[in-house]
Amino acid sequence: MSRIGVFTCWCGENIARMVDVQRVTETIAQVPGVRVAVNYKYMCSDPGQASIRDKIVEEKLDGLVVAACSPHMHLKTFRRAAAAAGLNPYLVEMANIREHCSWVHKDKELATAKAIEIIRMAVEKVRRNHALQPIRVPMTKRALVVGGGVAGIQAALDIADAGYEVVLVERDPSIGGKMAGLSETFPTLDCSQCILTPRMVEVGQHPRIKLHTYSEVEGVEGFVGNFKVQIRKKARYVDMIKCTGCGDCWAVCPSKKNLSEFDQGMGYRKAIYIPFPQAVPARPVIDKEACLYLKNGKCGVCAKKCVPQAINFSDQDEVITEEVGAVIVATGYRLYNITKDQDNSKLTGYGEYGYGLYKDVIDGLQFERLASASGPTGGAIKRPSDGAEPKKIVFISCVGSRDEQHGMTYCSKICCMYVAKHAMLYKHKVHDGEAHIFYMDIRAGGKNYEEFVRRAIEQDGAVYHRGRVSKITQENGKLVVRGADTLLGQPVTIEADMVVLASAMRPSEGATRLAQMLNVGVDEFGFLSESHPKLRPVETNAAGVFICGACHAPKDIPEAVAQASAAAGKVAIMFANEELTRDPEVASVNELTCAACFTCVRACPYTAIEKAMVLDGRGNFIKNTARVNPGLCMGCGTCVAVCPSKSVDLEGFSEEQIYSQVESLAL
Amino acid sequence: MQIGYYPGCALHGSSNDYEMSVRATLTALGVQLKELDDWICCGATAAHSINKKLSIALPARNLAIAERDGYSEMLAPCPLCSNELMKTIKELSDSPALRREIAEVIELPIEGKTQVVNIIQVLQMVGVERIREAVKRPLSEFRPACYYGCLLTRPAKILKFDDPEQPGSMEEIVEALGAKPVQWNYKTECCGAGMTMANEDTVISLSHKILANAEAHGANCVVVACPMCHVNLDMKQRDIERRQGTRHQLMVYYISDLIGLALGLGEHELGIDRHFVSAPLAAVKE
Amino acid sequence: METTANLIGEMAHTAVEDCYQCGKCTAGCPMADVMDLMPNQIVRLAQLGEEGRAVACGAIWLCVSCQTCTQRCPKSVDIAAVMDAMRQLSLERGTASESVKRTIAFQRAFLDNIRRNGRLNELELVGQYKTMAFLGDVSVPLLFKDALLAPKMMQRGKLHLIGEKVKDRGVVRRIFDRCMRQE
Amino acid sequence: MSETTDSAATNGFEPRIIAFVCNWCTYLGADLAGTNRLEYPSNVRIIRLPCTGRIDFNLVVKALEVGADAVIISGCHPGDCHYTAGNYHARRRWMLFREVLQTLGVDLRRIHFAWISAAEGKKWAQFVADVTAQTRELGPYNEYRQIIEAEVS
Repeated sequence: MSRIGVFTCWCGENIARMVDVQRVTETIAQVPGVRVAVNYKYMCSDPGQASIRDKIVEEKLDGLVVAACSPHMHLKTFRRAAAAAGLNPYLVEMANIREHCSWVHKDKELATAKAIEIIRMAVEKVRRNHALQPIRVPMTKRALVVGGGVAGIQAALDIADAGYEVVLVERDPSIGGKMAGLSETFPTLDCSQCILTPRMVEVGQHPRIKLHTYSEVEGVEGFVGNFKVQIRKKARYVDMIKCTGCGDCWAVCPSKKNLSEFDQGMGYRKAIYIPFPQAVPARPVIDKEACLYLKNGKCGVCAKKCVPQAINFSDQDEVITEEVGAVIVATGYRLYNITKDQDNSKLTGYGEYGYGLYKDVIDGLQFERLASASGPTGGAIKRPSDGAEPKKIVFISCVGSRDEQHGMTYCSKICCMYVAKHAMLYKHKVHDGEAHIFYMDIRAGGKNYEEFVRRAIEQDGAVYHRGRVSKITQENGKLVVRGADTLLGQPVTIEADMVVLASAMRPSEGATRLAQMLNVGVDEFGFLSESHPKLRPVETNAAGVFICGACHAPKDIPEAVAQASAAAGKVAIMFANEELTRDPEVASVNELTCAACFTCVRACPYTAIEKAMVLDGRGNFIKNTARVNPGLCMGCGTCVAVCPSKSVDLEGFSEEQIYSQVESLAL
Repeated sequence: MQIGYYPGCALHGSSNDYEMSVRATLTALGVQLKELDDWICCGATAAHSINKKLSIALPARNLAIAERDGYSEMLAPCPLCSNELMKTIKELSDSPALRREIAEVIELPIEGKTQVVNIIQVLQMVGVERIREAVKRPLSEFRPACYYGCLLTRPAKILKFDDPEQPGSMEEIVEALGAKPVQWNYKTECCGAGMTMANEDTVISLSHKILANAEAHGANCVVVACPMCHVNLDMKQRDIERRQGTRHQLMVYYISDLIGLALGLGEHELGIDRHFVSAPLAAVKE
Repeated sequence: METTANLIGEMAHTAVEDCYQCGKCTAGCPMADVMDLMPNQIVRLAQLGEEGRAVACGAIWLCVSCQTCTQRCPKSVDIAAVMDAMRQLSLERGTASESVKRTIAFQRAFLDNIRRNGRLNELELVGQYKTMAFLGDVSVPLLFKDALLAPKMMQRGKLHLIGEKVKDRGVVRRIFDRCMRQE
Repeated sequence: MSETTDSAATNGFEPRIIAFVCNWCTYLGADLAGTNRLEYPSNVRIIRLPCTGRIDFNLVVKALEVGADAVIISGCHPGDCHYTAGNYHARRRWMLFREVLQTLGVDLRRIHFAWISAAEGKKWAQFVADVTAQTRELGPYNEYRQIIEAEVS
């Protein structure tokens, strides 16, 4: 470049007071390649920008340095000005002689000398800038939401209401997730289904939401803007179109004694069933493990009974492909399995609590079903063993949480609240009952949360014991709970009729596999990692992939919903543009010199570099190489630094540019 | 199969009935016990209560002898002994410095590479299937409550044997003998072990609870693998009955006793006639 | 600054500072009902470097070392080892309370028995213990509390007048001397 | 401090210091120092990079070559990297590189690593002041030129 313009700003007195702008201008004018050097009171003002535009045209400038404030302040401004005058905006650099010079020095001589060097560096850099065009990636304005719990439902509705198509994939036969099975929700005690089912219906009827229930994501190809997602639709044995959901089939099904997943194994369902009355879609599935016909060809009464002939015993799994531009993961949580059969050898379970051994030791979600009006007991608190009404219940917090020996080190966050809620619900239903809670700390940080817990104690008479429980045994019909009251400094033994364990929240099964498909990181517990803990809480390091709800960390409903809307907002912002435009200051590989060691591939935090092949015109293999996907590169330059053969470079911060900046400082 | 054998003081003292039964049964199963040459006491609770170094040195001396004589595995039927031995192995493997220091103290080189096993682990080596096949007299009338006590499975991090809260290895074995073990709650509760002297009342009530719970769950005998458990449940059973004003009359067998009986060995050679309680098995109420 | 919390922690090779006072050790302790200080309180004192109170209590001598606390501690604190450390410290400082002198006397007698024979000689232990206990009521230890037991044991061949001795008793004595000297 | 800066300019040795800083933390920290008018010695020349992960440590050598008496490398605090992990990469590679420099006989007191966030204008000003003062103590880095000559000959 030989026609560089340098425009030095006084910034009123801010720069001029401490930097001799006149001398600066004269000195810089001498630098080879500098065509014009001028100074002006306010470069960022309209007349200032106008003068820049004019000079660009008059002098046919091919490079621009504005010596003024921080680029974080005005680089965009001046690049726009340049573009307006027909100069490629990426041929503009700024020299920061205000924040980094005039404002921090008191000696005009030194400040002026420094300003000159700062500007010279910028001149040497801009000399080596390239005209760049913003990278445009066409995108499919269609979102995939994985997981049909409350978070997934919220995200899907928000995106659909914003006017974009949504594909919602749910593993179970119905959407609704864990929330659909809850009784009443803290801190307001409103009925969970009453607030959730209307949203479920909305999803089911929304013209822009395509629902795949009883389906799982099996593979993901492509990248931001253009994902191809393989989805396995599990054989349902029921024709969704023909079926009217009348219910004749499950009415006649003879296979009765199948534990209901929805009722947490506390109730039974038929072999052909809908998980719960308000299920969306209101279409049954056949459990092929339980169906007599599918097991041994006998029965088939449901098919005989079905008027529209929707039963199809020869149904097969089907893998379909959906094209989407963005993905939201909302796969939610599962509870720590308190018995010893664990997916993770570290999680040895709680043999001392006898869960699975004593029928009346249950977990939190099971209690929700007992307390739920739609539950197996119709909302009456009856213990599983004999259906008797328990007169004394012990609730135990932190089962699996905050326990490095048997469980997870983290706090599951919601247990303190739902334990208080359980005690409350129980006391509301069983007035002469006793509710005892063993806890370590009460963590009730949230709007109206502390008040809620106090209400459980002060108004409903829940008895809190500060200590863990060591052992539960069963003696003559009672569950003998041996705990401690560390405030009294003594052991406590309570003979209870039922025990409820508040077991830890863990990421749901398969979340890690899904994360791998999407190139999203997971932490040591399998929770998906956000891109930045404070500033990018729903983004991930995989461009176009967002997370919300309990797949990210233990969360209650309000948090999950808020996060879901945030993720949906991010997707809507993305889709609001014609196409994906990305900053062109990204890395690129010199494929001829690339030694194909793929160090960069491993170093890239955005999996933006892939292993590729160089082919000749006829498509014959020449060599392996690394290749940057400009659609994914965020321009951090780590690859440049790690490349042993110096085959990667970064536009805007190229090796050549940086080195010339350093060299310009040579004495 | 040949294996090193560390009897420990109890089995050579007042619990010699346990040794008789271990020897007789294992011999019948084709396991040769090679008693450790000139073994010394493991120090028991007294050592680790009074002097840490001693509580490492005494077991270490035995481990060093085992190493010297080339035993890769060594049976210690007393859980207290095996606990002390295995804790020592852990300490030694954690610190080379300690290894050197202790070697000086015990006048023998020591690495701690001999594996210490309890009686049940030896039976598992023999193989539950082989035991099942060897049964001559199925114990169909036995409804044992398998009692593991504390030190057989705890601390799991060091012993790495069975599940410390819901163990099942003894049940698996007695089932192979044709017995029907009962499901009960006190499998791993402590009987008070050697606390008799300091606080006998507690020991009495703990042991009583254990016997009572076994009966409540339909057991007609108790099976143990620990001399201290046997002392508290068998030898002191009369005392318990007197103090609690109850009547248990519950046979307390060593795990090796039951196998021996099933293999057709006599009560005398198994030392069962040395037990304090001798009562007929209560008829089983189905 | 070297806190005494580390003293117990180091003696017991466990991180007492990790304890968050959940009380599970106390809840599961078979002896807690008769202890004057609860296991979690003893760990707390160790944390605060105030083990002075702990080494004078009776509880540390009631601990049966059944390992239930250590097994179940959610923070992997080896409470049983803390109890051992407290016992050793209370001997070093001679702070053991009257009520436990008997227990200590017995354990010393036990070790002395081992020191001289290499193996336990139960009958001899009784004698030694009696002389060492020097208490008004000499209650017979361990197995023989019930006076009726001893003869029954004899007749069942469970008690031997002449106990076993190891061949190389010299080395046993030297081991004891070397360890005790370290105290 | 202003004293030393001003007077030192006329008499005595004034070190040249080159700083490689990341765009998202330290560069903004330096901006903040400006906005708050926190004065510091004028000896430092800042070169803006997207991330410390971008720093190829040959740049450090280059800087010394062109006559820098000290070099500053500063980026986001661990865990706060705008690009999640760039600063970790930088730190890891720096560990390897410093050994190389040591064997080459480079005086590591001439090279300063720091984590300075966008909120730490004060820390930046102080850091530059300290490095400047320290380098004044050390005097000009002529040894380095000698090393180069040794390498060449």
